Amino acid sequence: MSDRIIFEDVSKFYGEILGVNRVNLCIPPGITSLVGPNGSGKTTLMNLMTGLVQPSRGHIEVLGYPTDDPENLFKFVGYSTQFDAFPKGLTGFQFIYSYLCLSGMPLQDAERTAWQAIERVNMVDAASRKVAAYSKGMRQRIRLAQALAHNPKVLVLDEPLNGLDPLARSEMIALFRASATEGSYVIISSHILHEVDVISDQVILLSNGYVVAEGQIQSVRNEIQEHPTQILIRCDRPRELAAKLFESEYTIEASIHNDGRGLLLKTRDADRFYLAMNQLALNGLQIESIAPADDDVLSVYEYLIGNEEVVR
Amino acid sequence: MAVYRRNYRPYSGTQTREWSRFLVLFRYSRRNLFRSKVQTGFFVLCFFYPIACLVMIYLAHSASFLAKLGVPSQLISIDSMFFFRYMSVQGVLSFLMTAFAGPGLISPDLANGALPLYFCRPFSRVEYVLGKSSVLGILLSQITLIPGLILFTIQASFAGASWTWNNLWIAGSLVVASLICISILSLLAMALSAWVKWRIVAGALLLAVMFFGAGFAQAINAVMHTDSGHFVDVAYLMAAIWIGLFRVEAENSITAFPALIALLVYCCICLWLLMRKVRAFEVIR
Amino acid sequence: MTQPGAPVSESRSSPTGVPSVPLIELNGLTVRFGNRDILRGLTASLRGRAIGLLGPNGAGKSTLINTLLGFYKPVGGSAKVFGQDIGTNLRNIRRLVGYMPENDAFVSKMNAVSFVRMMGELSGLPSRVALERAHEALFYVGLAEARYRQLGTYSLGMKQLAKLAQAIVHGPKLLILDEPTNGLDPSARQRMVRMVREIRDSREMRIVLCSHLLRDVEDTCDEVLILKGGQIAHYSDLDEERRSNKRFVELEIYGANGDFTAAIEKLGCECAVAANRMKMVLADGVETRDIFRIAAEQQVRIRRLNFRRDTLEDIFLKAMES
Amino acid sequence: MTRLWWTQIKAVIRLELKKTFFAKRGLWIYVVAALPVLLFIAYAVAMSHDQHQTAKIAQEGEKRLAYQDLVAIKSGMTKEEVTAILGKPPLIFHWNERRPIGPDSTVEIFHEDLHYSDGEGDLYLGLANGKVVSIHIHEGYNLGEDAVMFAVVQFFFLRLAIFFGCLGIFMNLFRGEVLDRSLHFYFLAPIRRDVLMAGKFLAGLLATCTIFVTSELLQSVAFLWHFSPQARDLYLYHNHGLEHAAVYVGVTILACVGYGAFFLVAGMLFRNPIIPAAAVLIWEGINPFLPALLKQFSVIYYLKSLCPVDIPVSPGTPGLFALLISNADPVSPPLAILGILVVALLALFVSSVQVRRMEINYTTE
Repeated sequence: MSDRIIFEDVSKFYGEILGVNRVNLCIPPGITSLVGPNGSGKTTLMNLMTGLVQPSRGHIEVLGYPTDDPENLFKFVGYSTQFDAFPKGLTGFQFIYSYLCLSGMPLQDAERTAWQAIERVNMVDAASRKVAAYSKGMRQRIRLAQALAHNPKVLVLDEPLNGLDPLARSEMIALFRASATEGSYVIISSHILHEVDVISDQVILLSNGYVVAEGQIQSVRNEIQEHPTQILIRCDRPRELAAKLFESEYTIEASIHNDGRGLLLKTRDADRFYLAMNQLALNGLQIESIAPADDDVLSVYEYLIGNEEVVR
Repeated sequence: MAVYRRNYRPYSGTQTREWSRFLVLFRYSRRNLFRSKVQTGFFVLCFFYPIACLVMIYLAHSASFLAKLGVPSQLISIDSMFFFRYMSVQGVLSFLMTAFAGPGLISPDLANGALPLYFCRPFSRVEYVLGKSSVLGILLSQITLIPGLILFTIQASFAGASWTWNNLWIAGSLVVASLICISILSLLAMALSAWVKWRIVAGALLLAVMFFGAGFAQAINAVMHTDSGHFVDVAYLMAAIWIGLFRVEAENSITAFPALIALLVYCCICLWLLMRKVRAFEVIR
Repeated sequence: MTQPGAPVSESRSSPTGVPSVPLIELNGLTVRFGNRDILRGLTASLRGRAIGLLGPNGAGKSTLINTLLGFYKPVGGSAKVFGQDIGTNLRNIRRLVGYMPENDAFVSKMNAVSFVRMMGELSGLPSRVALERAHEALFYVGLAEARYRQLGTYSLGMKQLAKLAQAIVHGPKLLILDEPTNGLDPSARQRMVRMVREIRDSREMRIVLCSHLLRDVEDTCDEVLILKGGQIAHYSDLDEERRSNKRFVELEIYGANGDFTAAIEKLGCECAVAANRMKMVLADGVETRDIFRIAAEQQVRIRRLNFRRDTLEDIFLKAMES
Repeated sequence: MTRLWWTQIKAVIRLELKKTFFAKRGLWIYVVAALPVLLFIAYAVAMSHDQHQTAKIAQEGEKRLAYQDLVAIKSGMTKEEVTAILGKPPLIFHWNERRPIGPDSTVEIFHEDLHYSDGEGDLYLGLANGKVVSIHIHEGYNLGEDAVMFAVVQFFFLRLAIFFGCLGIFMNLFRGEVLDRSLHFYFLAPIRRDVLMAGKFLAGLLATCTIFVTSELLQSVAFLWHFSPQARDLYLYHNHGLEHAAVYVGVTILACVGYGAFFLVAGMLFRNPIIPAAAVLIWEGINPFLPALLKQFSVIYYLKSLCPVDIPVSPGTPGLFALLISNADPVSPPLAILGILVVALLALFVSSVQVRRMEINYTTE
């Protein structure tokens, strides 16, 4: 009886097409983000861990349960898919309600729980309208409600923020946070890296069906030795600063911004630079901003997966 | 020595005429149609009977040859009955052709939500329908109308002026008959495919409408001891009109005029369906 | 022959690039489905080169766009695009507009070239020109290699690009983008944003962009129109908004203890600390230099220091509260 | 455990019924089911109208007539002789005709049409210049032949309507969901796949049975509407009318079970419903010509065996039916029922295996 989501070198092929290949994962509680280009196997991974597809090879265990046993699995797993379609002719409420009924819940409990779920994604006023008439964001939210409805321990969310407006985004993120701190497993796939940066405890980078990296962003970033840390400094006299910086041996490269008010520094030892920076700042340099340019998911993404063309 | 960056270029050149825009749709849809081998094969198949007719016409006018064969020359007589038979055979073929080619015209556009892309341009719904239906129109007239007229002219050239003069009305009936056939078939096909946005099912539905209509017509007649059941049978109605047009003796319990009215009603229903479905966005309340 | 040039020459006339005739003019525009009012008497005149259309779900963004394109008929009020009324000369407006819808839209049995070409011809290009421009457009959006493949086989991102290509093929004067970066992966998104910015700066096209990703709007647009519940909640010029409060400083510091904060507060700046992040308001007379001095004294490493600008997010949130 | 399953099945059924009964795309099934009913209603109306007419004529005649009076009239009789037998005609038309008898000379002919009735049948007499030239006796509608006709139509209904109805509904259960990309919704619930399938099947069954049984019953009612009570009783109780109706209902249900199971499997195995549908239709079409062993594996074979009135393929029945109602060697009813159930169970077993290894990947059409 493990308390992890475990992939033991799992492969999935659709006919000849590669879904994911030789994946070994052990996902702990907290918010885990799946990041990767389209068709890199994020959705396949999620379908695998919810048993919507079965692996061609290898073995998957979700908190100790096999994935080919929906009756038990979905007692503690909730999955909000990317498929933007619903059973015909249902209202938002009926959608959640009937889902809960399917699990054999007594009707009045189901009704109560459904309303609770709908409140959590605040769709109450729209709940009695047909899903067909919903906007993209509303559909997205009602799907989330369906995944959340039975308070699952494992939440699998495929692009949950897609098509949500900024307010809803922050609400949802708060929601995920909350359930993560309660010790449940939230697995999210997203394309919006600056959000991933903020919300996720650990990331899994996928590319062409392979896991290229997993773990906390910082540690992943530090793993990548070949790329020195980049720091962006905006100040009034960047050339002077550059000249000074070049005196120290940990500076590898420094380039001046086109507007002449910025300096991009590549250094082998960030910490020593920061200390030195304090000194430099003292002698008459007007510093507007300092920011590490590449410690976020975006840069990790670009280093590992690369800014490959959309056309594959 | 120069460096050219490829970037966006505005356009302020000439524009094509407004009225000719629907022909664009016509061209492209037609090209798609004939991409399928089966389609092309079937299209060729549709010309076997006209060729046979051609041969018959030739034989009918080479009495000596017939004599050699020992066939009495009046066996083959090229008259309105001949053209009526031609029309009915080609009519069946063109129906099959419609069931095959028709649904593919509109339903993919609806299924893939392409309509907004058409209608955000200076291009109206009417033009859209016009363009799409013109594909079927031309296709079917290539099967029915054009070969028919060719046969008629050949026959005329063989038979001489007097025959031509006396039988000119046959040409007229040919035109009218095939126009009726074409319009009802293409409208039916398009309306159905716009209604169920799924190509294959639309095709099946077209067949169903025909056969179920025929069956139900018989049921009605059997139960009610009447003949008016045939009004739900499109094929029968068409036949009725043709019989009227070609002035042939064939047993048919409906006269041409009421049949024509019925067909017109069906056409209107189809058009209404079409116009309800062909929109940029369906407003869901 | 039509004259797509007319309103544009006006837009060129003014040196600032802001034309005399407003791009879009709404007065009292009202749209209703059944008994639900989707747009309630919008009144505005938009002049920007790239206008961001923001708002929560169901605020009526898409409805507004569809109404401008004449897909929905307003029950009240009127709207003008390039000074042409959507009621009376819709055809002229459509001649000047390129539209990229939100949901995916394509013709499955066609390859990209003939698809874009057909769309070009439908909006009036002569066949040869259309072919030429179709290729150009596809190159431009970056579907170069894939442009002979059938659209049915395209991935989501590629379909988006194809949609963009068909929207610009006929050289419109106004490009309407409904959620263009929706579902694109990071690299594709960056590319799309870059492209939109290029188009904007090329000054050949005005842009109306409707998106939920504030980051994208901020990167591409110079004006924002924020809708809420079918009404205009806010309309403003982004650059001006950004030129406000310069005194907020955000820090990310390592190796610090209570003393650092204490020292900062001794300077007379009130500050809020969360983990190793720190927000403060510089008291007047205090400069960043002072912060660095304290850092130097206490061997604190400042990983991040910047003046917080009034970002679009704040604007948006403000608009929502109002 | 099983109690949980039952509650789940009930939930599935509730959900499905909402979809099957009120789905726009399911509308045509109602139409198909309603058409024969409308037909028979029309029939009833027309018949009763005619009878009313006949009765009225009989009333207005000055004598009460019997059938033999009507047949007593021979052609060549004068008008006086006719009135002597039948009394003054209640209804009479007359007109003049001038018929050419030479190049330039014509002759005037005085026509009269007389209409008598004995309350059941009608007698139409045509007189020319006072002499009977044409006699046409129109028999009243007798229930016997109409009953056969009724059976024929019902059989036709059974064959086609139920076939296509089940096709529409049961194909939708899984294939339809896949096409709508909404099947995953069910697979995400904590419910065994085969329980889910059972639920869906029962829902489909409920829907089809309700629709078609109602239609059957309405047809019978409409058909018997205009007959006189005693005629009705005769038909119902002495002419096995009632049991026939009952049997038809039973057969309808069995048909739904058989075809339902069949199309459930087909919907899981094939991407395109038309192909299996056509295959089945052909298979059942050629069924009469199949060797006995193969016959066992079709639904219609048993249905035919169950149908009460084996319809005489009289020249009267239209060609289409004649083809449909030919039945070579029937099996005994219990065997037939068993057969259908076996076929159904077989199909259900296959689909339960299939559903357990079904995977969600909606490929773009």
